Amino acid sequence: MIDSSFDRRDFLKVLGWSGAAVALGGCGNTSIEDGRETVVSYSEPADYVIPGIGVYYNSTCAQCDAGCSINGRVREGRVLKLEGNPDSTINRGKMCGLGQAGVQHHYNPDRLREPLLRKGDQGEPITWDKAYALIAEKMKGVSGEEIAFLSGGISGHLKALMGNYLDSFGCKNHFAYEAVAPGVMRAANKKSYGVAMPRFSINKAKVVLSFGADFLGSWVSPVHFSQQYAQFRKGVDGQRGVLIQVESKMTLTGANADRWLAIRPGTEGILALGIINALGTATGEIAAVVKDYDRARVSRETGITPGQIDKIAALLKLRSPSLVLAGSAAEGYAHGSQNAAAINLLNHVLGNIGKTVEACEAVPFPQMIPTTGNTAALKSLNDGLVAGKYKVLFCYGANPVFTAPGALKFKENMAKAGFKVAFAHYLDETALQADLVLPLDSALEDWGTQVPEYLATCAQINVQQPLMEKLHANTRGMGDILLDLLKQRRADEYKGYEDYYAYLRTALLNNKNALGGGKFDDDTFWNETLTQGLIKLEGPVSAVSFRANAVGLKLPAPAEENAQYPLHLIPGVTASLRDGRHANQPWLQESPDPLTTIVWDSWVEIHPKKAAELHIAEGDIIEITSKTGSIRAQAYLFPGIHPDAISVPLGRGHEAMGRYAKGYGVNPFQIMDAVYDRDSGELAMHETRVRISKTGQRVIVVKDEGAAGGLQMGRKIAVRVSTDEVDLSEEA
Amino acid sequence: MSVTNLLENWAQFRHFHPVEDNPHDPYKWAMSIDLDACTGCNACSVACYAENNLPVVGKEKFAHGQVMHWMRIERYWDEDGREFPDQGAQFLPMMCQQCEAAPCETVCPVAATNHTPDGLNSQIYNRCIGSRYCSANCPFKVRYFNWYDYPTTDNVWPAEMTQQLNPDVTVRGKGVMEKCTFCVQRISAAKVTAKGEGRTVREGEVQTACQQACPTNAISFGNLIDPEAKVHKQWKAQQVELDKEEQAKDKEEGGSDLRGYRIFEELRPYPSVMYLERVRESAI
Amino acid sequence: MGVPSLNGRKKIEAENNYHDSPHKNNPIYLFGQAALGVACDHLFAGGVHTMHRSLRFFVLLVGLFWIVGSYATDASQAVLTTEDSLGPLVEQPFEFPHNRHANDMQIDCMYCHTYARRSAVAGIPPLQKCIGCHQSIDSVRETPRIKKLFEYWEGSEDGRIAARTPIPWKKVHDLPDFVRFNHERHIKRFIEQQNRPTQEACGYCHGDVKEMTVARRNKPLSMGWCASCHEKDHPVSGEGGVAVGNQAYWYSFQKPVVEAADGAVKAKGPNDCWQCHK
Amino acid sequence: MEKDIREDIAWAKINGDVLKSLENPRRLYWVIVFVALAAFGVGVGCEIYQYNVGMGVANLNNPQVWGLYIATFIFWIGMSHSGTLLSAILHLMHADWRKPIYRFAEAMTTFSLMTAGLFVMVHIGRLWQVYYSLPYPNERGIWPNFQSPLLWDAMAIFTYLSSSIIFLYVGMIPDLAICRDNMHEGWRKKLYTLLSLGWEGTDRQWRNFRVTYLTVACFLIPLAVSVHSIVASDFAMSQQPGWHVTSFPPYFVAGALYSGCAAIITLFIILRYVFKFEEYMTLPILKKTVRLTFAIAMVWTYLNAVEFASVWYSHDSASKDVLIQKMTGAYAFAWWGMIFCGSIVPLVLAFKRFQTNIPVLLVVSLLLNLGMWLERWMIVSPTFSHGYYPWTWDHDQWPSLVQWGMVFGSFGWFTLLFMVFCKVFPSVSMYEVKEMVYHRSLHLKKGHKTAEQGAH
Repeated sequence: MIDSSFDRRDFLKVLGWSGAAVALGGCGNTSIEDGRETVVSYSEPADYVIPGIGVYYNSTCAQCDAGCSINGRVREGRVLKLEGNPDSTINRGKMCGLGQAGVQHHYNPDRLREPLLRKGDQGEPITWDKAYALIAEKMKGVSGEEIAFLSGGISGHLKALMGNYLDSFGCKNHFAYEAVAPGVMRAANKKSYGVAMPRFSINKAKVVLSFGADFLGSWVSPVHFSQQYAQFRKGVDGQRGVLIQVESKMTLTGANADRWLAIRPGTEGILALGIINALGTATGEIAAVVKDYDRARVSRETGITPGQIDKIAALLKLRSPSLVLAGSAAEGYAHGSQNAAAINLLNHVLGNIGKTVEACEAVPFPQMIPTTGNTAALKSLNDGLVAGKYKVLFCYGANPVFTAPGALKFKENMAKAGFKVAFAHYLDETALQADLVLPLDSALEDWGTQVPEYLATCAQINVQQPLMEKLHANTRGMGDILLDLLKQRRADEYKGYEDYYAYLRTALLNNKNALGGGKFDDDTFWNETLTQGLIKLEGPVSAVSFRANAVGLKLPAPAEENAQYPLHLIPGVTASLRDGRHANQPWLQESPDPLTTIVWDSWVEIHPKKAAELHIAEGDIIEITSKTGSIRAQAYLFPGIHPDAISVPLGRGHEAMGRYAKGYGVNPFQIMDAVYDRDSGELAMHETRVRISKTGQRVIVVKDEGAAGGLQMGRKIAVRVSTDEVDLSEEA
Repeated sequence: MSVTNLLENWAQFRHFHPVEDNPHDPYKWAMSIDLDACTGCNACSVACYAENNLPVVGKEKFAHGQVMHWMRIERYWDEDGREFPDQGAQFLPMMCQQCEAAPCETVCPVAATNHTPDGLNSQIYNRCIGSRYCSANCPFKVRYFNWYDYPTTDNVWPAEMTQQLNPDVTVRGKGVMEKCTFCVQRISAAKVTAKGEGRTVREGEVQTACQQACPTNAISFGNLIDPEAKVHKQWKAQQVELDKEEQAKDKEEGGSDLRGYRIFEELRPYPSVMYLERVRESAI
Repeated sequence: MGVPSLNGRKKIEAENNYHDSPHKNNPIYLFGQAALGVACDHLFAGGVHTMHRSLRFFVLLVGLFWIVGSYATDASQAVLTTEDSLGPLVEQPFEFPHNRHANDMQIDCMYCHTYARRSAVAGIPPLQKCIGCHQSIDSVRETPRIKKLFEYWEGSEDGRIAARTPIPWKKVHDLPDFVRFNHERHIKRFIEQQNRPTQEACGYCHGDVKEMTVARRNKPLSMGWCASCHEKDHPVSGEGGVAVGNQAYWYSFQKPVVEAADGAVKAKGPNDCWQCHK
Repeated sequence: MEKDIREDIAWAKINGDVLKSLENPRRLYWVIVFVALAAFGVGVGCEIYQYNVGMGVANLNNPQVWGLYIATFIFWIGMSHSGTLLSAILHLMHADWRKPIYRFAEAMTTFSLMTAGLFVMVHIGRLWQVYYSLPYPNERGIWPNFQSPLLWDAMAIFTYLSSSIIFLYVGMIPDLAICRDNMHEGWRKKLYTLLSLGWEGTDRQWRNFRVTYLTVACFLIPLAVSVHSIVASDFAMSQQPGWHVTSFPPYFVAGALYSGCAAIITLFIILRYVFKFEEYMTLPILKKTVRLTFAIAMVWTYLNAVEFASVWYSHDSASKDVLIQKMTGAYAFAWWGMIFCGSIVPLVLAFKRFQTNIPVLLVVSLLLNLGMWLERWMIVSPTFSHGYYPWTWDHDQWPSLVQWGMVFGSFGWFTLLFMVFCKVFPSVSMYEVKEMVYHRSLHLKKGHKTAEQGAH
């Protein structure tokens, strides 16, 4: 019997470039092209492999941590396009733009091709054996405390392997860092609900009150929430869901709200308490907490009119269940935890807990449960580096040199580490600082398992498998590398595994019964798993109940005027670029930002009123100065932002990484102050205060929006009606 | 036959769209897009790049308005001068409307764009000479011209990226007009399969790339004359008729609680794409 | 020069004193005069009828253009049905003898070209296929071609060819990239529905392969050539869409079929550019 | 009033003067030819660049897909009309003052058509496939699209070009004979000998000649009108705001005659000086031309007003927007420039003292042509940058240097052809001038007679 993996490999072998290469000839002059192009056939194809017919393989999207299952179209051994995998409860066959661009990560011309060793400021190609030898040598006699491993959020078997590798040194310094992560919310939720990430059932809510949670764009699991949003709009038992978004800078979600409210930055919690007060249903200590938050004060402090507060309260009373979400905009302050707590309290008062904020299952394998990335980790790592604690620093799945707030001076501190190893796809800012750079396989040519942090309806383990053979002979999967490194330490334990593939296969097959494959023999189960692309499980359900006592919940008064730095800097998290790790994918650079339609560059969102005060026009190059530093970017007059705030999108402004990323836009991380949330120690992303000044230069803003500036000029193009004008009943 | 053909059968050559006397049969591909569901996330647009070998033109050319996105998401603001757009923005996915009486078809000097029996507005790249009259006459401006030879332009398709190109779709060279095709490569694949099994294409067999990607299912695509098709049902529910330039909705009495409309109906291109108005809550 | 007179023509003659001008015997001049002479007899005959004559002359010209034009366009139909046009001789890794397999051995085309009936592209038989048989045919095992074949399977001694290397055949029948041709459909129609012999059906486009060693194109594979078949015996059924209201055949030279039954007008052949163009 | 021409010019002198123009023009001639050559070179350079790199270098974009190429194309087509007006229409009207100037006017027609033709080529995205647009028997078995105004254009222009060449040639035969007879041996003599088809000026030949000439003239006039109407229908037949106007064809024709007459004035002045034609291209003739121009200018102004009014009072808000944007938007300078040059400047021509003032007329005529060129641009571009669909309204509608270079080059090409023609062929019709002089003198005699009778 042929080893099933073998004919897979053969199948994945790339056929002649025929299709594409010649297609580039395009529709030039018409001619029959006999004998110009080579058609390479298979040598031993599996019988289901037919040239000219696409075969679909399931895997897992690695563009973000949401864990959408994908379905790659493979033809002649080349993966052409990614679709969503309908079996996944997370994305149900759908996909976002970021995910679509995954193929461009795989085929990216700027990917690293071989291990590089630092020689001066040059990287010199070396063999893997030398690289491994070097690592072994450097690790000799290094104690666990002197090793630091920085990674992004990590889960599945990779997490297990990494854990074991660090164990082998008795090292505890694993820092899971995500520059853009709902860290504060996790902490606050843990406090109030006992669960860091409960299940938010938008589709069951009749009203969603979101404090800056961009769940359609970039928050937690956007594709999943978008689907829920669609159901929510179609209506919960016949009643169309109402979305109210409260935030200082309009996000994609805000742009889709029935009512978008521009709130003074940082006063989200106050409004939440104000609404509880206005609801008037609260009793006991809660009532005590909110009693001084009468609408007059709240309105004064938040800038939301009393009328609006009443309307919201009324609507929430009227339509139940509802759902209140605390997003990054609410969290991003020194008092972020209190904001989140206040918002969770509102959920409690509205009785949503158990209805729309639900218990969720967990994957029954603790060692595979995701270690979610946060920004507190970065701080502790940075402190360690400052103290010069680390002799060896590993860096995987994160680009701290790019994403660390300028105030941390991470780049300089990183230099203090003795030997720096970066596992990278591109020669990005961090890799450039490393002494040894190891090139990784792309997600479409690597094996792996992944457990999403946010589980939709059931626990599930996502399987990642190659959709085509390696593009570059000399790259390796992170799993393979860790395995090889482990072999250096615990040879006897791991020598049995030829490669990460073998390791995974054995690992999964060992738990066959637990994974619900009891009735299958190994090969069947394995092939079944690969075909599915994911394993659905029954997991332990961690109950959600409101347990925080409201007492001690106090909110600071809104930040007072700062004469020197009058404006709040709001880092914009866009759905396509996020923290910028995928900035080198041209589709993402060229797909216009949904709200400003700007491409290939950064911009400063500023409210027209403010702009008028400062005589700023669209395209003016603005200098933004904070305590930490200053950047320059083009101004874009944007009505969806609070006049006291400006916003610059994250993700652009790379100084390295590749031809599509380098030199496009600016990087607002550079001017961020290092302010932390008091309770959770997370970085307070919204606390940076800035002043702006015109530089006198002006450019033409490169955007899709035409000269009409997004007005319809009285033509009937995109039409909107209010609910009382339409009858939605017969549509459902 | 030729010249005589032209003379003798002139009456048949002259034709009108939409054709009441011989309706499309058995296919009429159409779309309906629910603007209330559309969140403007751009997934459809990127999916289109992936499926149809669209070139990434880069910042310079984008600045000159030479971008090639077949599917573009438009973002509109309210025209009342309020301080904040407190009802959010309005998003509109705009692609070739596959008009039944397409203004582009009649003006092309070489007949490179014309109407197919299943109601698509075909664009034949290798026949196109690049007079750009079609684009000039398109009310929606959804036709995109290859201002440069993108296959040979730097950093559009570096060697590695050529492997991602979809072999079912021509890569367009310099001087050719192109536009959304309703993913015709998928349609004809499905038709071949169906024909092989001696049946017609069923609902759900063909999905356009944008529809497939759309996380909120805002886009539905299908065969308008197939009673099973979602598109058919939606058009019916909204009482929008392909070959009318005035719909029930536009009538004073009754129609007002419908949401379906087609853009520039008054110009009589009879688009094959129906939009459903965006709805916003009046209680808040 | 001479005295001004009032007679314009005389004056000019006097001016130009034709009669003793030296160019009388200049050939170009004579030619010129001849040319004019010809025209004169038709046109410049003078008198009252001139107008009509000249008009008649124009009508004559226009008519001539029309006739020539329409004849030419009709004649061009002949081009469409060109039988043969030999393609270039394509250099292959080694000379595969189609004649041995298809003719002497009488192997069905689709035994090797197995993808043709299942896919748009016919593909190339996998190496496995060749080896599968030739492993057990010792008679020819040592012939150079088979040796070469096995080099691809087992790898060559000099190691230039690794084991299991697919043979880099060159494409012989290669349509332009904007054309969509579907083998499956044609095989279904001719072989499965009409039960034509495989070699005949494939031969329509690939010629008489069983007479060739290395395959060589001997049909034009041009649009007109494709259409010539489709238009000849392929009236589009209702299934293919109603012709009227579809522009495509409007541009075609072909006369549409009028079905006696319902008088409905159907196009001939593919009446949708997108059926073959992508 | 002053005479159009002295009736006592000896015919020998007429021949002599005109034939001299083939030999020794003033130095300015060579300057002009050189400049024209340079300009044409620039144009060619731009085209080579654009052909190789792509239309993008012209900074055309979506929606601005046409730009200056089409605008200038219409301009040249328009330019061609007045030639026909002078040579054919006035011929039928027996306005004999046209005689000294119609020849170069007709030449102008032919060459500006040739120039216009170039722009079709320059504009096409895939020049190498342009033959697809011809209805020729082809192996694919398909026709071009007979519905497309562009196709009508191609045919109309081709017909017009060929017939005006015939007209120009036929009209020259007697003069060619004269050249033949008076030219010393050499390539020129051979050329004239061949072209003059053995003309001897017999009665029979003259009769036939006149009839033929008349016929072609009759054939040409409806053609001229139709050609520009068809060019107009490129726009009128389309659906775009600002184009979809019924009055476009007459409007275009008027504009065409207008720019043509202006051009004739310019060339009149130049030729008059360069080839020393002071005696034939006299100021009174110039004055008549100027008056004609003035009349046409007013007609054009009127039709302009009609067009604006019809847009303004229509319910078509889109085209109204376009009009408003032309007046107030980014194009305002060009649009008002057109109004100024097209409708205000010609008022100068109303004053007698300017009607014969060469420097003023030179400037004015150039301004008029500038105005007419702007008009064409204002027809083409604003509709693109401000069409039906607000989202695609253009913020980058300005032509690149490549486009300007090509426009520049086209003037070079035209001037080059024209100047070479005037050097090689008699640009003043000798035999017709003689007739003119002859008739005038007859008339004069009659005048004397009556005077004498009066004395008795």
